Amino acid sequence: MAWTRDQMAARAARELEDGFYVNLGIGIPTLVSNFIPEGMSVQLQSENGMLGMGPFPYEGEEDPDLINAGKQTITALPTTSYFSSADSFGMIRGGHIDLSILGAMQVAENGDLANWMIPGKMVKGMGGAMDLVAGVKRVVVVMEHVARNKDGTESPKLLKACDLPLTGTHVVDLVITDLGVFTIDKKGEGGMRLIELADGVTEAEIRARTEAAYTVALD
Amino acid sequence: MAWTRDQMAARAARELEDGFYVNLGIGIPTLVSNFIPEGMSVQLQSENGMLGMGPFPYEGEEDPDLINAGKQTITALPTTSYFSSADSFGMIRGGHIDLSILGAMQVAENGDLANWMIPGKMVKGMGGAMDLVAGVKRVVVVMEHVARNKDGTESPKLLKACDLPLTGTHVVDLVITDLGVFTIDKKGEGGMRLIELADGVTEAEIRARTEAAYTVALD
Amino acid sequence: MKKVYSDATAALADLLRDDMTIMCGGFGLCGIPDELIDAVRASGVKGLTVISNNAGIDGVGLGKLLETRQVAKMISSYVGENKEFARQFLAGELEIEFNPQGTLAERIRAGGAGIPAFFTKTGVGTKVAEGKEVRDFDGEAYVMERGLFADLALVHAHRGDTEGNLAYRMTARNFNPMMATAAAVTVAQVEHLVRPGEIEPDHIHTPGIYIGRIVHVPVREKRIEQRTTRKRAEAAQAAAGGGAV
Amino acid sequence: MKKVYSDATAALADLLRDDMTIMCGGFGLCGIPDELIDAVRASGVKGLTVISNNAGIDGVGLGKLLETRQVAKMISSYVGENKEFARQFLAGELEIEFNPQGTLAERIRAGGAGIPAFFTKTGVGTKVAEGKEVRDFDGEAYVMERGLFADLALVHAHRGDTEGNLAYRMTARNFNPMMATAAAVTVAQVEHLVRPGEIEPDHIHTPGIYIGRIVHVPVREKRIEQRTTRKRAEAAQAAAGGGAV
Repeated sequence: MAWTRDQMAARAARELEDGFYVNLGIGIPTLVSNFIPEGMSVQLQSENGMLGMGPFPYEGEEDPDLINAGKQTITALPTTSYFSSADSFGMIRGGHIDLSILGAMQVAENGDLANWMIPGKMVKGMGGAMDLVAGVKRVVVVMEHVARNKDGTESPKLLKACDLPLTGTHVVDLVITDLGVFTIDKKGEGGMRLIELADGVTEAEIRARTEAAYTVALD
Repeated sequence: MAWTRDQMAARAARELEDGFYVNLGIGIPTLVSNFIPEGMSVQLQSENGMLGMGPFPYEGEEDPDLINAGKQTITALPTTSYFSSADSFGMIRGGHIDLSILGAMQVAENGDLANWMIPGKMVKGMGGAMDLVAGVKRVVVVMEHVARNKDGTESPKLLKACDLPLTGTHVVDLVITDLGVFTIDKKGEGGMRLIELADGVTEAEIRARTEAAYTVALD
Repeated sequence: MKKVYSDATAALADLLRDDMTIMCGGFGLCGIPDELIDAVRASGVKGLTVISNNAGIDGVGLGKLLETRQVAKMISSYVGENKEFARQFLAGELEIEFNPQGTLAERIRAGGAGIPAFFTKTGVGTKVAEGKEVRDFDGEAYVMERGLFADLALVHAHRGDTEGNLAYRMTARNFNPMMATAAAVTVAQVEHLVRPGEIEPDHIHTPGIYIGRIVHVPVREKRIEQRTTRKRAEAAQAAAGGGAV
Repeated sequence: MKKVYSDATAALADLLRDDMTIMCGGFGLCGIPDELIDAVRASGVKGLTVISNNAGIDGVGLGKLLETRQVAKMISSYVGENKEFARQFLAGELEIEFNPQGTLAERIRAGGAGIPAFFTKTGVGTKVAEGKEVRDFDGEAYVMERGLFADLALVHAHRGDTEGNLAYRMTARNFNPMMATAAAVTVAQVEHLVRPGEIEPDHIHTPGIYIGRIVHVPVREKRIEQRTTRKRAEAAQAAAGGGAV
């Protein structure tokens, strides 16, 4: 038993607050927009130059001039504004975005994050990930708890230290996996702390599949 | 005999070229706009955030939202665009303005310029002058050849070295005074060169009223 | 999230405190948040550091805060139009830090954009560069300037929607857009308050994310500092004869 | 000063040379100056350094210059969508310098604004900071990044007037405004060419001073990289039940 992608997204949505400006990464983070509580004002930023991102367009209504950072066609809302890439990343780097929810390959117990390159494989580039983790007020990672290798084995993704090239150091505040939720005291000495278990998951199971040291503070 | 203010402005206007973007300072430089040759496209920049500055408004048509850097009411043209102060000085600092014509208290033979403060007097501030002289491609100074003191004596303004606090170092390309015109090799070793005499002015008169060393290269 | 406040006093009530740093938009008297300034004056807070290109004129704009001695320090590029300013400065009652106008604008933009420092040619070899790092890049000398960030920014816009999206008008834009980005809280005074969607999204100059609070202040009278005009006769003459050198 | 050229080939004819550096606007295939890219391809210039957030896709946008091996180096943030790119890179035929997207955008803005270097938090402690100065400001580490300036910038806009004033549309704005400012010559491809005054001066995104040449290229077909849609039925369902966690 573990959380589904939708359950992980729903858990991530509990980090939202009324009036928040939020940047969602590709994959599970994108699903978070489906779980914004009714009546809560949350504006989504797309780092290619848009605030107030709407849902996908109806078929036949796609506009090539209106895409998100994943290059997907999207729509505007009454609250929408457009701006340049420089202004967009000024917004990100300047700490004006309240929350960034993104995926990761590895997270270390000190808050280090790796999600952009695997040595020996073709590197596609970091896009806006380094800017987001360095600039946004609060960074939430949503990812599978372990990586599944081609030979059927699994590798932990919550590590003592990342061995992949870093996207940022001391940047992650919260990690949501299919097995549970961890806080990280990224700037302090508090380390990583397990605060929630996914439905039907035991602390023993998490311990077995986690390399990082963590304390336990379940409700 | 010497040039009038209008004659100085007219001489400065000969530095204009078709397609130029130009910033004009307060005083005589402002008069240069009256001497833009017919059919020549010259767009005036106002550093408070406007390109394509038009003439003063007709009486009764002043708009408080439309002023120049001297805080005077002005008008727009079909070519006009507005932008922020940061964008305006990005334009200036980035070297996109072709020509700046401004006044000065002192100019040194190496191109140093002083025009913003007199020690012991109330300082009003440099405004945009330091940005303009550092950033604009070509800097033309229009000023009286000498300063008239309260006791009736006069002090040279073209000096070996400025003694007033500097606005910029190695920045002036051309000086137009009521007595003549000088070029300055601001980045090189060529020094200051007298290239024109005002109507009825002799080289001897200029020499007597100039402290700076200069060579003579009259046509 | 309700950003709209009934008036300037309500919008600023819990934000003001002694010795805080306030950015104030405007160039001369053009595009100044005058009603917000009035509310700062009425609050009586003092010891303020005010970052503003100019210092208003006597009895108008920031001039009002000078009259009441609420300002301890100004960071500005030009303050020439204010007699009370001159008096306080010469009496040593007021500190002033002059910045070149473009450096001031860029320092504010940098502060809002998470850039703690940048290099510029402006001011190299002058008093402005004293005590600052000067460094060569590609054979040219540049001085390092720091970003600016305030506790509070007060801005003025022509139109604003209830989401905080702003659009400025003509040269009343000036320092307002950067200042809106460079403070812990930004309060906007808008001449026209509209619903979200009424400002075309391509025409929004300041996205709502930067605006914490917004106050609708319909225009009464805007002051003009230098009323300069031409006469119709002159204009006709200029059009007929004008242009030739 | 006539800025308007009859077509892309004419506009670029005397500007192109081997080994030059070209900035190219756009994000993915959105807001790319495709006709100008075609003209670069047709010219046959090679050894190019291209500064662009992405590298197009196979056979579209900058992908066309990769096919013909005209590009020696890319400065980009993400190049994931291009097989030919991957092939050339892995074969050592193509150099790539990855920049974080925001750092790339800011480096270009800095280049255009006369700022040779600035500090940013982005990339501190990562490969991006290797070999660069890292410095503490107020207890936090920042890396120094340099401004970028090109020989030529190619940009795309929705509307442009004959003076070179440009207005972009929606997210097709992206890197175009900064790139327009950061090159010795900028050439703009516009979908609609209008007379000066037809674009409201408060709505101009790029003032004409930055645009050296302009080409009118009416829209034929714009490519979409990821066509994502929702069905009307789904939407109705979402509207009825949606929102609750």
